Amino acid sequence: MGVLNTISYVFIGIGLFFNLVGVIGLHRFPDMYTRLHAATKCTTFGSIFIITAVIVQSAGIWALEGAYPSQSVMCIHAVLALVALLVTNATGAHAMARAAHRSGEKPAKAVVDDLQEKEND
Amino acid sequence: MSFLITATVAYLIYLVLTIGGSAVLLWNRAELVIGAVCAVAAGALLKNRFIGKNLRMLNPARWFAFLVYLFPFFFAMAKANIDVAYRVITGRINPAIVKINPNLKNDLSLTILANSITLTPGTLSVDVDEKTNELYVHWINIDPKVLKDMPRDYHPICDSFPDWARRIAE
Amino acid sequence: MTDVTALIIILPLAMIACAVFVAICRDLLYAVVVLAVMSLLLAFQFYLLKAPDVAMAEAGVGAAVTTAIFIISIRATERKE
Amino acid sequence: MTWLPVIIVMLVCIGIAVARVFIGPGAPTRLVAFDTINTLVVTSLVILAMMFDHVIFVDVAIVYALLSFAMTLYVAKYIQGDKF
Repeated sequence: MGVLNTISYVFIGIGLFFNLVGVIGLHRFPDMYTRLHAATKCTTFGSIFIITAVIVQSAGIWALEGAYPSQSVMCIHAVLALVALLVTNATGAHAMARAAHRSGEKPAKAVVDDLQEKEND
Repeated sequence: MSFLITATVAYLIYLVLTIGGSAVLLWNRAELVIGAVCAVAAGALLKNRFIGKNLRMLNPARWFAFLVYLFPFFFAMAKANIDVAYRVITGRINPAIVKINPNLKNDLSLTILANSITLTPGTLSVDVDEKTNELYVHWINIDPKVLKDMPRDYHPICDSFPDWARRIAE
Repeated sequence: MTDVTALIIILPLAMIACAVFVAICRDLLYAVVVLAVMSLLLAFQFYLLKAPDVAMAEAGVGAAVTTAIFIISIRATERKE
Repeated sequence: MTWLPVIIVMLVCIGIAVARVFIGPGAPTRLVAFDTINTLVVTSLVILAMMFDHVIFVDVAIVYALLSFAMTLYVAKYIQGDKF
């Protein structure tokens, strides 16, 4: 169990760091698109590591003690929750960005904006 | 045929969700029967929505390519996240929205590419032109070399992801 | 499991702040978004009190159905109060 | 293995994001902050399921991850000005 606990602690440390960075980036960046970068990407990456730590713990208990159905079910359902989180986050970020651009929100400090040029034509 | 595929996929998802319901076997009998009824109902209702005309995703080589694709994808994702964390801490940003043309013809491959771009290197797919299959990408730190010619080079944004998407879904 | 008692005390404070914001906000779209946050924290509170079935019902009703009905009605009427 | 400090740090993250929901200018920023809160809460639910050692709690996380997505899409389509 010692090795598994160490792996879990390392994963949890990485995940909490990225979650904190994502939430702080929500306050540091100037406009909506860059906030979307920080929030969506960093929290998704942190959530991957934290849920992986849960999977490692439950799979370790399942493998070591054996014949313990609740931990096996928890392992499989945590994987499903991770897959649902990844798919919905990517699609939701795309939908939010498109809605913001069509409602007329300009990207701050932008060097070039091809989509605006296309809409002006 | 499309009814059969939809019902099978729905039944597989149901089986994964209800695993371990019984202590003796993996599933007990009532769950199997109810799942079969629900899967037939879902297949009858959604057979025209779930799958299109072509059946090329039934090829297991494409699924194997998708599993192999996860590894370079995860490395690019880790690199991008460290980069974004660096930009959050220092505050150095240089954003832009650029248009790229990845030469994909299929809806599924374009979806895979757009989701990959959203989850990786400081880039975020904002909009798609449905006639020409061009993507509009918001980039947090633009490379000045890309700005020279008008059909933008997509290699700095997404390395070889269009090739992988073409291999998986076309 | 007495450790989570502090969380059970802290979470309602955030919910009260959300409710006050919903009451005084003049723009109804912002009020709907903050109301969704409040129902999300309420589901989390049910979860901490170990009632997962109630939390599941609250998540379904509070996050999906209520917001959809409010957005459709805002669309049919005015956005500003 | 103790999970309580992890939950406390996650709640601090949720509190910072709730502050952005209150002060953020415009509807899209609030929507982004709300989506961040969704992700953090789903992660917290999985951690709490491991902490309480009840399997049914993970199902709430799956249901929530799929339902909050519907709410995000509704508000996004309203901001965009589409018919639905």
